[in-house]
Amino acid sequence: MGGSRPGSMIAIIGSLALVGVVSFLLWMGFADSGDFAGHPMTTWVPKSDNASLVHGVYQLIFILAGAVFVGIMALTLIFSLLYRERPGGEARQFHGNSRLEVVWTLIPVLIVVAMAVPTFSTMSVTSKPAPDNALKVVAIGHQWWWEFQYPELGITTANELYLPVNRPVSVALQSSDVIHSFWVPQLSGKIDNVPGHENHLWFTPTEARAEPYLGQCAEFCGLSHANMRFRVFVASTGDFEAWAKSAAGDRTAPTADLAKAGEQQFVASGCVACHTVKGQAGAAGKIGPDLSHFAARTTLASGTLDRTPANIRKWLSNPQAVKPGVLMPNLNLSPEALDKLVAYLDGLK
Amino acid sequence: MATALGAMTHTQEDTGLWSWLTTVDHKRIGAVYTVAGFLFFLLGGFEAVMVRTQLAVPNGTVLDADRYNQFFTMHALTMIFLGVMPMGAGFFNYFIPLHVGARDVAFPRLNALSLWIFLSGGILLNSSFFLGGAPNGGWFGYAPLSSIEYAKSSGMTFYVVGLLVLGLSSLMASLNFAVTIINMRAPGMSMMRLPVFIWMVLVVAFLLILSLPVLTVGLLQLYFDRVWGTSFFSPSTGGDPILWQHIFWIFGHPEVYVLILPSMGIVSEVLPVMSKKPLFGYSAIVFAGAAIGVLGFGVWAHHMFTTGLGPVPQVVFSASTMAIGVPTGIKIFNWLGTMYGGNIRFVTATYFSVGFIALFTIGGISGVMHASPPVDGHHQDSYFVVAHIHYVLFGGAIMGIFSGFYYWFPKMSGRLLDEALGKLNFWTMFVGMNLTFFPMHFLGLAGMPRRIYTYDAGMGWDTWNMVATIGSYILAIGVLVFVVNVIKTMRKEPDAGNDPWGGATLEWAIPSPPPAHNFDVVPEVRDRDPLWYNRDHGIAPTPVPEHNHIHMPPPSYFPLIVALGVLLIAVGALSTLAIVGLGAVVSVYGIWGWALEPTD
Amino acid sequence: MAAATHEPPPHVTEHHTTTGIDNRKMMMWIFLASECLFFGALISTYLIFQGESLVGPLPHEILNIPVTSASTFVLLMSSLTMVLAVYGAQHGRLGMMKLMLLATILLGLVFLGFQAYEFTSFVHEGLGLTTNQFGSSFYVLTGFHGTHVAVGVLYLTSMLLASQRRTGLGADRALHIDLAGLYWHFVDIVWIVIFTIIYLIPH
Amino acid sequence: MTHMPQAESHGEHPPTTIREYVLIGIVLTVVTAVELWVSYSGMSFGLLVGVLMVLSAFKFAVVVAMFMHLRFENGLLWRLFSFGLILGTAIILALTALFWNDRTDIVGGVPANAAPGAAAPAKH
Repeated sequence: MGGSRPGSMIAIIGSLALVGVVSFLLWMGFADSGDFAGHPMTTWVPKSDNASLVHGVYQLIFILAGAVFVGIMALTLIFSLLYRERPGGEARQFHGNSRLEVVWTLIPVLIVVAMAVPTFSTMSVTSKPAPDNALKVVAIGHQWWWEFQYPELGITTANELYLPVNRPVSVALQSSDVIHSFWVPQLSGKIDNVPGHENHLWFTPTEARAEPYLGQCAEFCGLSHANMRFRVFVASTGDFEAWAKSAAGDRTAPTADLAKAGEQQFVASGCVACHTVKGQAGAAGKIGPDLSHFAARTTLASGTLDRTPANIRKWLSNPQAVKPGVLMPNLNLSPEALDKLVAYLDGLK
Repeated sequence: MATALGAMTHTQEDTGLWSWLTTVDHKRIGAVYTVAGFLFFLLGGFEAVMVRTQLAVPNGTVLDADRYNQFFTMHALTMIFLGVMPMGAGFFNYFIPLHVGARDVAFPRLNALSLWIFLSGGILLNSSFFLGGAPNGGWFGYAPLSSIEYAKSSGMTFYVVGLLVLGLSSLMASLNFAVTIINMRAPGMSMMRLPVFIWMVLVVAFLLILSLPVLTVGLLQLYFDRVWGTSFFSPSTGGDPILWQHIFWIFGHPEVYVLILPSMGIVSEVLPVMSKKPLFGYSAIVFAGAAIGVLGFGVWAHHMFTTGLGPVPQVVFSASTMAIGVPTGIKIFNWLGTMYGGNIRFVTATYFSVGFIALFTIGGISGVMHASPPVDGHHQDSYFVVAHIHYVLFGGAIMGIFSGFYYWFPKMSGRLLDEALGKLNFWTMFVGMNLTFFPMHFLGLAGMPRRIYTYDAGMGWDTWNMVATIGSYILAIGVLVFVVNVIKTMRKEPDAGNDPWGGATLEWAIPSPPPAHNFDVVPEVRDRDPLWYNRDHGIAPTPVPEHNHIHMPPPSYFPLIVALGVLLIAVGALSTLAIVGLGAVVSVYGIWGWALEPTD
Repeated sequence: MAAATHEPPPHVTEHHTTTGIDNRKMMMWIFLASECLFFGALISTYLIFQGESLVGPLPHEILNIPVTSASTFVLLMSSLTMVLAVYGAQHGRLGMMKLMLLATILLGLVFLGFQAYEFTSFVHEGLGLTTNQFGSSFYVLTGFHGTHVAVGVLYLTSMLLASQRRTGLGADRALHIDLAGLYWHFVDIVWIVIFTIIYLIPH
Repeated sequence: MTHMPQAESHGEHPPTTIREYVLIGIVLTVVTAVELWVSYSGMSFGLLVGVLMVLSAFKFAVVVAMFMHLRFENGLLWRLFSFGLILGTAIILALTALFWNDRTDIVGGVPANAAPGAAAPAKH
């Protein structure tokens, strides 16, 4: 192309080199973000069967996208350098080239077909109903926390989901208020929790590990949308069963004096109106998270704080400061009341 | 900017405020649209910079959650409805009659009315900041978060009323443009000789004419939900939030093409002129544009892949979305074909056009990527999508509009913008834009959801957020360089002449800025590139006849009165019914006076 | 270029459009195309919410088909009088034009009267705007249609008033009446669809 | 001057007489009466919907073609109007179809398996 122009080889080679270097740097950026180390919510390291299936399509589409990117960028740069204005230069006058136009209509058609075939074959698997042996979980989005129910096991928990490895899990997605979206990038693509509808997704986690899989609400849901995080723990079958047994039972009753006083305070401060603590008489509120096994969780305030006594105190003394807009009111608790409640809550294994 | 406004159109002796308020001259109206759109663009840019500043570091404390939500919502609304669309409308107003060889648009007073209603809507929407809080539910206002139950402040009511007012303005402007293009062409200007820019405007006009009524219905229903207690979109009493999403995106997706097609048109004008050769594959580009317009109505649900549409609709909308990638690809190849073999003059307008090709391609690629529903499960509502829309809307629409600024500013003002500052402007914007938006791909891949006002350290999002924020500052500086360039240019003597670029279209044959009546003699068009044809065939300009009495429509203040009535109706819809009645009376009075006003 | 010297002054060329169609007429037709989408969206909403009402009254309990058939007939007849008004305007029969305009206006008012009667009787029977999904989508769809009829009545009244003035409607009289007619007929054909979908198809 | 050929110049009118207009009005009335009869006839639902659609489309077409004179106008107007007509119809059909198949509704917005109080509290 354009061989008659002086310096054209330099322009072409230079352009290709520049586009190559830029593409390499961008690829490094993608590779880094796709690395689980340091990126706990990366979408590039699938840890479930369906996520791996989708990953195959994702990789293919990324490669196609990269090829188009390199091609168009290189052509744009080469043409810009090669055909820039020169003294005495002449523009070649032509209106088009039918053969060329047919060719470059076919190129995008082929690319799109190459995308469509694996896309639709993947969907034919992932959109099937969940296998019969799947563990049933109901994930209910609330402004701004997650409620997880195991209807077959009689367990209700908040913001932390326990799953056994290598067993399919079928998640029924619901919402109690606005639209939320359930997203654990390593386990599955996101599906929305739409009020008035029930959506479903299923996957089989393939790796048990101590670190949690991080999830977050992905659909803008109001003031504290950013604070609507959750964790998924994938454990061995034995560990899961042990957890389920404990979680299905009542709370561990407080033994220390301070914690016992906290139990009283829990009633006196009106916490029972909104929260359930299985085994504590009168504590059967359904508005806020079930706290029966609060101390078995690693976080509080929808995954925004680690569960430490100091953080529990911080939360209780002014919930609005941690999660703006949260329904839980500031109870203006005295320091003594805080001491008692922290002791009580931190003992609810 | 006032000086720019004045100089862009000092085509009439009368320059007082009243003459601007009553003008029906498409060039003056276009100038006001452009300047107002640019000022709103600066405002939207300020909101963006604030959003980026909040996200620069983990657990940022610059904005609180509510303010952040207002800012990102208003950023989108401002950029889309008050920035890009009006800047486009400015070009449409100014150049449709010049390009098709007409003396004005088909309905000059209706044109003025569109302008005043647009300004009313823009001011109304922004006044919400001072009247109880701006809209905070995102620009697509998903129900039921936009319902009175979950959005108690009046912000979302402002959103509803503001968009209704702006929609009315766009609808009237689009009707006007469509009729002008189809019906006001100079002799010989057949449809297949129309400049590509005008073709794209025609497609845009029809997209708006056919999609705005759907949004209007949705907004009216949302208004009924919020104010009169119906529940079209609230599930608690049988309504359906998914219906809002369908209605919104039946409008919203064509709207994306409304934003990008004008810039595709501008690039299709600039590249051939600067390459000094005809556009490669004119018919293909025109048909691809029309195909994008038609297909654009059949892809809306790809915004809803994660809402539980079911596999069959997913496959249908996935396939249609992939299909729309084909005409888009054709256009990119045709622009490259236009550059091929040219002798390209690299002025700032060319830089922005070539920049458009590169950056829009990136947005196009990521767009086709999330046509695949499984992949969209990762992209949807993540920063990958934020990157995508900004490569399309900034890398595409805004780069194209800036190319248009540099290309047409000499025609509008008689002065060439400074080239050195222009190139500085381009490079700061180009670098800033890529620094801001490319890292968002990485953030999306690393799982960062969009619209979060805060995030924790340790997610691997810190570095790229900081880079993006720095990029947004560079970008803002780049835009300021443009402002400086305009101010500097307006201080010098006119130096552009009629035709600084060797243009092919009709506007370059007349003085800069053009006289009020545009053409002394309505030109006769013999080719797709009329001026080049005349040049190559030695056809001299038609001499001006001796008694050349050209009658132009007289100014009118009735558009202003009708717009005032519409504004009152809108204010009433936000406050009390009595004001609606007053507004209706004012509007009817204005229309009556309008109808009886002599126009000869 | 000798042609240019023969060019008529622009105010004459204004009526000389590229396609030969008057600008105003073209705009009216494109506007009506836009209106198809407006009513399309409203009708979609109505259809989607069929059977979604949680409480009564439901359509079959409340819709009064004989009464609405009468009002449908009235609107249909108004289309006939409208087209005769256009005929009168186009053939210079001003008396006929004014009479038929007046008849159209009156028939439009009768239709609105029927609608007001229907709305009040529904409210008495317990169907308010917010009662259920049927109520909301029914009132909004037929209400916006009624608003269009009301605007049409205003439009035609202004035509009638303007034709009473000494200058009449000017040289474009036939076109003005024709445009008003297009709008009026469109409102009628929308009702044809609404009548079928809401009233005639049993639930 | 090379203006495009004009389909119809000003002052020409559709070749329709008052008598014809009245006749069309009678036809429309009769068709409406037939529609009413069909509505009460008790025929199967599918057939009934089909017949009513055909009849009202016929009325629609007659009014557009004859009363609105579209039959006698430049074909361009028909094409412009058909954009909206076809798209509007398509959107009605598409939306109805999309919601027809929706089996995910939870009546009343209360999640079926949610704990009894779980859905209510969000109404602050």
